[in-house]
Amino acid sequence: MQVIVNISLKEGVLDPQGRAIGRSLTDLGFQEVGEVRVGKRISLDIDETDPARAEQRVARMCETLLANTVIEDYEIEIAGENEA
Amino acid sequence: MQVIVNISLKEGVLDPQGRAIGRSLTDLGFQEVGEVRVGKRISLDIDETDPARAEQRVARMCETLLANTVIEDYEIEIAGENEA
Amino acid sequence: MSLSALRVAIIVFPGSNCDRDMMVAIERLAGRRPALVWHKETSLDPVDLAIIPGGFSYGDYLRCGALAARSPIMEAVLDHAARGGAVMGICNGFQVLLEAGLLPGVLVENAGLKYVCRNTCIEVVGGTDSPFTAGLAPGHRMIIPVAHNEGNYFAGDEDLQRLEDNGQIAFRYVDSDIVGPANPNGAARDIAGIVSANGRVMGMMPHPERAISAELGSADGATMLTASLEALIS
Amino acid sequence: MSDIMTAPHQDPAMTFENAASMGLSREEWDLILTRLGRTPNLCELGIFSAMWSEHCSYKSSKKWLKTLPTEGPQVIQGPGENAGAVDIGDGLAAIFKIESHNHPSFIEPYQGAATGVGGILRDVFTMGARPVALLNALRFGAADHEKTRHLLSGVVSGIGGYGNCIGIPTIGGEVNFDASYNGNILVNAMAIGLANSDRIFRSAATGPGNPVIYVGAKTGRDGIHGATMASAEFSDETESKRPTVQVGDPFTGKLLMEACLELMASDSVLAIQDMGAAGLTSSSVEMASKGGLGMEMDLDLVPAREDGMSAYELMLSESQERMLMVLKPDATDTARQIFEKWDLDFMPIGKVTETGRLVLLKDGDVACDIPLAPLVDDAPEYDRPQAEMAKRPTLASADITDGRPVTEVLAELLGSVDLASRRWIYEQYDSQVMADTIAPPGGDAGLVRIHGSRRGLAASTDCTPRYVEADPRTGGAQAVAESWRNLSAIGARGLAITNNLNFGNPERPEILTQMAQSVLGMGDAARALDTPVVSGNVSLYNETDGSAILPCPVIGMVGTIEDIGAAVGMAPTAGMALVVIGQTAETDDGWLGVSLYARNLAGSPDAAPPPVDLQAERRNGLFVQQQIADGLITAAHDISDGGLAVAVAEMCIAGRIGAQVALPDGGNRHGWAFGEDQARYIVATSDAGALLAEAKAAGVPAAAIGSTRDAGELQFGDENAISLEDLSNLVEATIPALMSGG
Ligand SMILES: Nc1ncnc2c1ncn2[C@@H]1O[C@H](COP(=O)(O)OP(=O)(O)O)[C@@H](O)[C@H]1O
Ligand SMILES: [Mg+2]
Repeated sequence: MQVIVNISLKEGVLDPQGRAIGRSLTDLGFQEVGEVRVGKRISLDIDETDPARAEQRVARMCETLLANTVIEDYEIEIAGENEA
Repeated sequence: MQVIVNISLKEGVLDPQGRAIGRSLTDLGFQEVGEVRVGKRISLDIDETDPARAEQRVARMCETLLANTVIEDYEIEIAGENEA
Repeated sequence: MSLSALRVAIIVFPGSNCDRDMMVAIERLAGRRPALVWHKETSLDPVDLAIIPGGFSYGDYLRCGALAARSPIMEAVLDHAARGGAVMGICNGFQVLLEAGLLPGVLVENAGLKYVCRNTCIEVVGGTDSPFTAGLAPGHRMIIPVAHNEGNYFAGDEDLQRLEDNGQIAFRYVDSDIVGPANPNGAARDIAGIVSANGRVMGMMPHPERAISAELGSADGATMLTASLEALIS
Repeated sequence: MSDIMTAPHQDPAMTFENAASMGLSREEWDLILTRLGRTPNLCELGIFSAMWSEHCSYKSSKKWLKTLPTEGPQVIQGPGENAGAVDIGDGLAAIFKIESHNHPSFIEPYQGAATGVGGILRDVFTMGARPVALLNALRFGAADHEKTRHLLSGVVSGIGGYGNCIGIPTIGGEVNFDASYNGNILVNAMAIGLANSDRIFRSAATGPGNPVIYVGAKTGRDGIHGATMASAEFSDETESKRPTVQVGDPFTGKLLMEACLELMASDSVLAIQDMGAAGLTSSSVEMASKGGLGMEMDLDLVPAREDGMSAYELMLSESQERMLMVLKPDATDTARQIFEKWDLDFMPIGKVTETGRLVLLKDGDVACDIPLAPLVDDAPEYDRPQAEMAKRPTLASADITDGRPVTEVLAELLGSVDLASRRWIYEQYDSQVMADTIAPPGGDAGLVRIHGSRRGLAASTDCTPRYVEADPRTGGAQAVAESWRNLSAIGARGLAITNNLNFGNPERPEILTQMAQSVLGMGDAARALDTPVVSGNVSLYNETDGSAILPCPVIGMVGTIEDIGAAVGMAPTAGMALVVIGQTAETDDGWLGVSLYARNLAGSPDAAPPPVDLQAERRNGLFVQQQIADGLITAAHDISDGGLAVAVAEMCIAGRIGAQVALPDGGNRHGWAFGEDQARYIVATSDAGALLAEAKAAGVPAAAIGSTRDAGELQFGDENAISLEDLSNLVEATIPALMSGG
């Protein structure tokens, strides 16, 4: 089963990379761009068939390693279900 | 409107970061973890109301700046529509 | 007691690259070669100081220091710290200590979004009774180089205030005639290094082990390290 | 053409069209048929095309490379191994090489540059040396070209990304900008390592029956020649657009380096070769052929990152961080333990044979069976034609100069990207890791202490392409001379060089002339300065839309200094006399032809570059080295781009000190100030009288031209003085402004 973890900076945490990208986009003529934030998207192949259990295990992985909960939030998507 | 761009390494491109994370997860006792790949998730606030047009503009941004199409693929999600 | 009686261990992770530099510095200053401890070890012989050196442990993948902080040896380092043992983390070592929860806050990407290697001028702040600042007068200035991509210290306002109030800010970047901004990475409140509440754990971005003789550009790192070793022995 | 024998394995037999699409000529194809006695299959043809590529075979350059001096008492290993080795005394050898990664860096600047650094480091530690320093030589298009900013920032962060992570200091380099590189940048990386001179490892396989071991990272489909992959007829499987750039993994690179050095310290390794260009192909072919032996490998055993890789793909993949070794038969277990400790793949994949053939098995079948001799010995070698080059006229200074004050012109030149401070670049490199860096980037040469001693290893990379274009032979010699000068200026003696020949299409006679003549000039200089060539690399076909780059034969020189405490920088202190070495008090005009002044302020008039007097270079360089060792010279800087006035200004900026410099009474003021006559230095001394007397005794031209002063201003004669702070800001602002889009 494929599980996706989206990791984003908590609101209020400064994202200099996002800001720099935003500035570059505006410089390149994309005037419509407002705030830009950059996060991570980690995809994991999990040897597990039960989605609920997979989600629970991946949440543990996030808490122990994948996210730094001081500044980051995470969100788990069970991709295997919706996709081919 | 919020638009999300998911950027991932093309298939076949080495992902040393994913490998290192995968190994650590296994060492931490998450035996069920197989391949891990890491991508970026960029969220953009776009001053645009037409989703089709937003998507087209963001595709241009991906080609010019956001993705390195030599080694990366990108995927655009119009978040404003499906989410709260 | 002489400095050579001091037992120092340097933890080596895959990707550490300042382990030898630190070993050489400590051996020169203390007269005894520190033990190098491989990250796969699960126990640490009794030591007076555990050092987590600079480098790119695990390639800096995921987040700097994140994978190293979950390495087998870190249990033992945590135990050592819990018993009041002294721990020093330099650069990547500082990042590891934050990821391991031994110090508060995080180190994020430099404000300039670029790696930076150059000299900085740092000032001893001190306040807490810490072996890492005890031998140095508050306001003492030192030229010590930095070399990092993620040295931008970040913590919530309350945490920052607490660090300030408790005297846990050990070193701050200050103005000097070095080309470029005094603060090389955008760190909150110009923080270059902090200590734990009990003063026994210290993390800093600049590399004192690279500044141990005038020929290397500065000997201020030797002063700082020697003061720490002396404070630990007494 | 009929099959005399069927090609092995189920792979389709190839045709000339296939060969042509891999870059082989009709003659080369016919030669393969003759040598093989049959048509090759895909895998075999891929191996021939890789081995006979310009990159592996040096077919256009070999004739000229052979003219270079490669011997000397200091040389332990000349060209032909992974890197060259020179004796630096105390039982130690310096092992070094430079290599280009031009095309990949243009396509993907970060990864291209990063893997360039990774590759050159592997070349060095493959020989048993611990790398101790990195340098680079970079060429970008015009500063205002739309791609320059992106390419420069990507390349610099890629170089840093690899070097910083693996923990080897970058101690020097050079960067030029010129419109001829708009569509073809140059990224050359150099690495230097140290080894015990009796513990150097080489690549020749020995002992039939000995195990051949694959170590490092797994093999993927990256870097397989793009043109080949795109041709659908080679493969029945539908190829998605596979990336042709490799991705570097400095973390694995570091583990591989530590594991290899640990293994080499035991007594296990008979031969070792890194997998660089053409991966498993060139490593296995070179190891076997150098040993005069054969090799048999089972490709099913190669650790692969992806399923279903064909023999062709496995043999031609350029995945990074991999090595091939021949071990002593009883050493396999020791070796395996070491590689497992470092979490690296370790796999015996074959054995050395006596057959003189390369035999590859795949899926239990023979996928390739070819004799090795033709691959190496019969590799084509071309004597391509040169073009006549008209001799360029000597430019008279008066033809391009005006009466503007020296400082006004100086400010203009110093603010140009050509002379601006490279701080924005080199501060992105860890220049101090290993804690032995005595002179980081920013001075004339980088200097690292030989660990645990008082001695130092100095290095510099140099080339002035506009001189090479104007007169290749002079330009080739000048590149060596400038490196020699950069080392001399810190007090070090050049010992040997490595070179990277970056040129356009050698099939064009004018390009071949550039290469051939500059190699001859390089040889002249290397002989005169006793700095033989011990390694190098050739990068040809650097062209876009039929227009070639400015020719760029980069020199990387390595030398030593006996006492690092005696080394000087270019920063003078107050109250010092400034003395020009290599020019007399009577000199009142200088050589402006092909100078930076002529290029930036006078529209590059057709002219000859400054001549190079190698005996003067040698004599002046040795003199400066000696006076630095004796302590009479306390700061020094060679005179190069921009001439005397620029050299003085750079010293003042470095020392944060002003200076008063006398103008000559007659002659051409701008010619004197900005001429680029060779073999010169500006030095600072507290005893000008003694220094001038020493110079006279040594037969070295020298003249006192001024002195430093605390006023914080630089003044020439009674012209308006210019504030040092202004100059310094000017020099520091240019590249940051360029990079922030200002
Ligand atoms: N790409 C680079 N990487 C590292 N250092 C560099 C690079 N380019 C220039 N430098 C450093 O900047 C300084 C000035 O370079 P340059 O003007 O080319 O020196 P020189 O004319 O003496 O050869 C030198 O110390 C050089 O090592
Ligand atoms: Mg120079």
